[in-house]
Amino acid sequence: MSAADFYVPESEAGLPISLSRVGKTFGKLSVLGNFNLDVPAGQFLAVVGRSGGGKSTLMRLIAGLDTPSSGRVAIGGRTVERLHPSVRLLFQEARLVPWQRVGENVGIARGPDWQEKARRTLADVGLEDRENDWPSVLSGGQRQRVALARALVSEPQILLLDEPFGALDALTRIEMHRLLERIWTDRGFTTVLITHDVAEAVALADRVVVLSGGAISLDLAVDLDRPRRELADPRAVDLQRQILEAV
Amino acid sequence: MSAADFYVPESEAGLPISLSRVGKTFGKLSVLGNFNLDVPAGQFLAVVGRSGGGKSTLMRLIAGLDTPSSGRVAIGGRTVERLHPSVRLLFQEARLVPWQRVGENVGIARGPDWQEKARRTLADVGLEDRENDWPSVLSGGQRQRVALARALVSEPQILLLDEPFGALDALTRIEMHRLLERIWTDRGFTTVLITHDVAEAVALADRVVVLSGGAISLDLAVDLDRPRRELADPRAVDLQRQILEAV
Amino acid sequence: MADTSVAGYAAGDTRSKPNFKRLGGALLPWALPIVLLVVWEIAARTGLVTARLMPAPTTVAAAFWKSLLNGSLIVHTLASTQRALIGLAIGGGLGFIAGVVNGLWKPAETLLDSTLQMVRNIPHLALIPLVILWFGIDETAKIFLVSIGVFFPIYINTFYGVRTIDPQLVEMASVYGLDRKALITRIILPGALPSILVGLRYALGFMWLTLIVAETISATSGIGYMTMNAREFLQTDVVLLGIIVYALLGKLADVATRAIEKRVLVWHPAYQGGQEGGR
Amino acid sequence: MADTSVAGYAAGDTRSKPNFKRLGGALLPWALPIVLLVVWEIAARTGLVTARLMPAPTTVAAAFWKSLLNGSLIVHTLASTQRALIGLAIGGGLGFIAGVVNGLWKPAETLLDSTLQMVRNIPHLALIPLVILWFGIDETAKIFLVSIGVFFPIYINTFYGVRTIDPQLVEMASVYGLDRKALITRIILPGALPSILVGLRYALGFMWLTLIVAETISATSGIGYMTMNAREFLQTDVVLLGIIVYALLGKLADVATRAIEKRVLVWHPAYQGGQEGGR
Amino acid sequence: ADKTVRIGYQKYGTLVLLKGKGLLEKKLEKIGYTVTWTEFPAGPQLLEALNVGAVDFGTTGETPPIFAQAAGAPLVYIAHEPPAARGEAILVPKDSPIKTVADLKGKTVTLNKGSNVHYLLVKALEEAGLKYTDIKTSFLPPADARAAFEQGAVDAWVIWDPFQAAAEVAIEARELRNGEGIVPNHQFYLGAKSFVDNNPEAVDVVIEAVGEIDEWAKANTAAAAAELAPSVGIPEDVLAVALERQSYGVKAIDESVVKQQQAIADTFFELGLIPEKISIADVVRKGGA
Ligand SMILES: Nc1ncnc2c1ncn2[C@@H]1O[C@H](COP(=O)(O)OP(=O)(O)OP(=O)(O)O)[C@@H](O)[C@H]1O
Ligand SMILES: Nc1ncnc2c1ncn2[C@@H]1O[C@H](COP(=O)(O)OP(=O)(O)OP(=O)(O)O)[C@@H](O)[C@H]1O
Ligand SMILES: [Mg+2]
Ligand SMILES: [Mg+2]
Repeated sequence: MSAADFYVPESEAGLPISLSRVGKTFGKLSVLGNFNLDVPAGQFLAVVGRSGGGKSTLMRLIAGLDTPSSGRVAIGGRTVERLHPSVRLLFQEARLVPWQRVGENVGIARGPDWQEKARRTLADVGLEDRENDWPSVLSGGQRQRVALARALVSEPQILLLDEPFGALDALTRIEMHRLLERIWTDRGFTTVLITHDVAEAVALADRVVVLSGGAISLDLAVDLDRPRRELADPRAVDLQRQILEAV
Repeated sequence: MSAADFYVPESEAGLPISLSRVGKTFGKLSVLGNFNLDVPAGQFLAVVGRSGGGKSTLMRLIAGLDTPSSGRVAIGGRTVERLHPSVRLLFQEARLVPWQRVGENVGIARGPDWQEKARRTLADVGLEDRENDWPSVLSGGQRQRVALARALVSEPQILLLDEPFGALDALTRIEMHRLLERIWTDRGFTTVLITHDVAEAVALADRVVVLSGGAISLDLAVDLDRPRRELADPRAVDLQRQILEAV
Repeated sequence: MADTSVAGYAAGDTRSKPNFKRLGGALLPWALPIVLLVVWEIAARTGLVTARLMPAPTTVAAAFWKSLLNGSLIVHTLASTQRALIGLAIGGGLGFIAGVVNGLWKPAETLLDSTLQMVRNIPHLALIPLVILWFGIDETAKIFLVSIGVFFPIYINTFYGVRTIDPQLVEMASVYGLDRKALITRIILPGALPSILVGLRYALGFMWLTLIVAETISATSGIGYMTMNAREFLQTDVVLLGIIVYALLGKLADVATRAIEKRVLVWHPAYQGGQEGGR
Repeated sequence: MADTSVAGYAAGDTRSKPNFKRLGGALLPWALPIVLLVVWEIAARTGLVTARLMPAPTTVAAAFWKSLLNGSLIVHTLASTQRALIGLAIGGGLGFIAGVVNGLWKPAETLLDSTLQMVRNIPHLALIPLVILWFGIDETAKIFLVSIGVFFPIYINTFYGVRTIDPQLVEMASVYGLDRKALITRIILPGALPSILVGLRYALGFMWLTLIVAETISATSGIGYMTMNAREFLQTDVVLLGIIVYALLGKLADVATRAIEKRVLVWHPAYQGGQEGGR
Repeated sequence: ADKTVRIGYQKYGTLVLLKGKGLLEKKLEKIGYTVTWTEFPAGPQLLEALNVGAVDFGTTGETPPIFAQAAGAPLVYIAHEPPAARGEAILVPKDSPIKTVADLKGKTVTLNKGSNVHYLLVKALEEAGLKYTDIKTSFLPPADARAAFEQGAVDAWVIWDPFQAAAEVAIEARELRNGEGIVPNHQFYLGAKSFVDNNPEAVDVVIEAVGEIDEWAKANTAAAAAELAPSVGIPEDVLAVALERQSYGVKAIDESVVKQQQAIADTFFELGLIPEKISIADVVRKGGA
């Protein structure tokens, strides 16, 4: 039940995720109904959907933080019954530990060289000089970037990102896109990204699904070349339009 | 020192805000330096800037939640020394009261007919059926909309909005834009909106300022007709480009 | 799931549990006391402990039955309960007010808190001569002692609760124009409530603790009187009876506070264990 | 600003304060005790209260000086302090462990908590016969009593603190692969710390409270013994001296806990009053 | 020495003097015993310890052993000091209108429940022709009773030495009736049954030492007062009054003492203070010194 129980080789690529006929209800509220989704190992999937549509719930089910009311969630072929040791989830809220300094928050899981790694990743997200601050003095966007650094430093096989860039300005956001894309390309972990920004989805993902009414209303492959610098690419614009229509 | 100390006629339009040579430092960190800004009564101002640039700090100074290290903040000609009774601030975090139900959170200040008003505004933000839920079960975007409803129901003369739409999907966001624009047009309060979405700034504001290095690096009037339905308007696109360059 | 339940938070598992499990859950807390009683009974019966020094539970039960029949137990318990409740009302009320005022208003804290922290440390036993000088030997003296016994736990936990309210919520409420009264009743007190309830738990314990001291002052009724009197006359069975009555009153207080907690903290995840039925 | 400071949170005002204000702030908490002392002295001098029943502060000071000179005060205080600290270490340690285990592990809570809540309510005075039976009349008995006196406040507050940890943080830590040990040491204990420190405050008070009871069991030293002994012969000056020693020990405990709070809760807004220099 | 005599003592009486003089240690060493001393605030606590076997030998007034025996404590009467009837009395404040015991009718009297003075009160009322129910009683231990007495919360106080002497000296409390002629007021030496049975020679040595110290105290009351004052924590002059009223000369338990003690037990049974009749003669040490 902890990371220590498994040996997770650093270089191993991502794991596949599979949800079959998953339903999730809270009391009378049905959030997901008969939901099917297969994410191959190493894929970068973006999930788009209306507010309250069940995206965060989906993430919690994959991470094993919640159990489905029906159906089955599997990672690497095995049913998820508890937290999987190599899944990392960046929550929609930053969830920084208030009594740990920024650097300690990033290296929350410690491990060898954690300070050095935390410092490097903090520099990657543009917060190299805030390592020794308390989280409480950070701005909203800075908190979000600390949470991102924490997720990236943790060497996952599956990385779940729940609106990681929502509080960032356009330029910082693009820098973070590049950072994420670079690390993902290097390490090859499976990625699920929730975003409200359709352009962001198209710019980053291999595949975009639209969540609507508790099921997938659009499942779109994005086969543009990487790195994707040119956002005004007409193919990209067309994809964006398709997605927006499906939402 | 409460709202009860003043008589605030409902129909009165907004109040002007004026910051002159305002500086704000936290320890060694200088966030604002010699900052000047005049917002006439009833104006809709959008503030754009990098993450950590001091936007939220600016809002707190205007609201009187923090005192400037130097210079003067004034509302309606009078120096701000404490909370002004007719300023409302939507914080960057939702800040819902966990032990009050959604409806009670919206009508936090109570007052005559608060339940009816809360219900109506909840319907406006698309959460008419969540009135009796606890905030803890809401999704991120739903929480943000409850906070928005709470700000809109409070009949301010100055409304400060710190990234109110960050966690909303594109469609919900547009609905919220329309709602805000309608209420602002009706009531005429002075509005300051912080946003990272340049298109949003241009779509909503009379004027956009870019905060950079603790000062204003661009101050742009947006004199497009309202309501602004056509986002692809070439003038709008040009304004967006100018802003993005200044950030 | 396993990892989150490490801290006792039930996950949102909505599958229903069989009914006998619920019953077992209700009985389990009594397992330890019952095992202890059985061991004790066996030890007393087999002579492992001298029955005179440590009468068997059945002997104590007989004493219980006897004092129940002749009405003395009920008289004593009622007398004590009355003192306890009056003291709780007075001391708890004042402690609550002092906690709120000191928590909210810095000058009051500066002036009072330090003094209160000093007074808090004075054992009630040492105070008795002064209490008799000030209040005589009537009920007033006893109720005064209970009141100060109850005052401090309520005071400290109210103060702490008010102090540790999320400042972000206070800011928010102020910005939305809540006046002082609304701020206190709608934000500060509800936010301090979990801590105040912990204080109430302490207070209910202190109540009996002080009462036993108070009932050494010229009392002719009350379980404190009953127990201490029996102690002087070496009536171990009655002393044990007194101890068991205290324990049951403690259990009662515990059940009551839990019920209050469950009611007023419906919104609080830690107090509502999902389907598990709370604690 | 005014409205937020209503809850005592110093706003981020960075203007410097004059120095004499800081000094005044340090003295102000002593204002009330000093005023009380002066009033009392005057009342005793003018005969408003009978000096024999309520000796003037100067008389008490003389008693203090005398017992300081002949060394008895120091002997008594040291004897008590030693018992107090040993009891604190044992009872506090066990209470902490029980609080953590019951807070984290539901089966332990089900089995133990209810029983502990019952035992908690038993006054120490009533327990003395059993304590003598089990531990005799030596130091062990006294230390045992202090230990159970200290056990419960630490237990309750640790339990409460662990229970009310933000579940979101626990989730986060689990997802980021913290094992049980790391989760406890890095998330749960630091999060429970403010509450545990409140428990420590209680414990320090209880420590002396129980000790005075414990020192009625055949002791020949300790301030509890000194006070109760003087009480028997109505040597009010010595009784008052004892009360004042208790009050000062309480103040000491308070200062110590505040210092610890200030140190370990640097990150906590409510414990660091910004420029105001804390509380 | 591998055997120990564990002695419980109170703040007054001869055992404190014995401890102070260090006489007993020398005597017991010869027969292979060591001594430990434990102080108790009052008789009931001492017998509480004796009951559970934490103490072997001790001294109390008349009534605590009655209650202890009623509760089944394994104690035996070993010896006693001669009666000291003036060492307990009913006190009233110096300017009280109450002049005789008969005036107590309807008044509040405070006393320590079940102590020697409880018996004194019963006997004094009997003598004055009052019933026990004609007065109001309020039970307080000596410390609290003194406070209540001075504060005026009670009209009279039945108390023993040295509290009696302290009240007489410090606040000039007036003696309404002392024990003379109605009660004996013995001081008893008591032992745990098993200890007394198994260590007869040690018990004899202790009693012998008590006798010696008695002799000394009788002849040197002032010196004894000076010696005791610091440890008891009461002024020397008060203690001198108390010691002077005390009687000295330890004796084995004889028939008349048993009878007097039995009368107290029977009275307490009638008052409902003890649940059943007890027989003093059953717990008297047989064939001692
Ligand atoms: N624990 C819960 N109890 C009851 N209802 C819940 C709970 N958690 C989520 N919900 C409800 O389930 C629905 C889906 O929530 P979820 O957080 O998955 O939405 P989302 O797609 O992430 O939305 P957003 O984009 O606004 O974050 C919402 O209506 C929410 O109120
Ligand atoms: N109380 C404080 N103490 C110390 N530094 C602070 C404090 N509040 C804010 N800061 C710092 O001031 C800077 C500006 O913060 P602010 O919250 O105003 O940024 P922002 O423009 O709102 O950023 P974002 O878009 O990320 O929310 C940040 O670097 C932040 O760390
Ligand atoms: Mg979400
Ligand atoms: Mg901000």
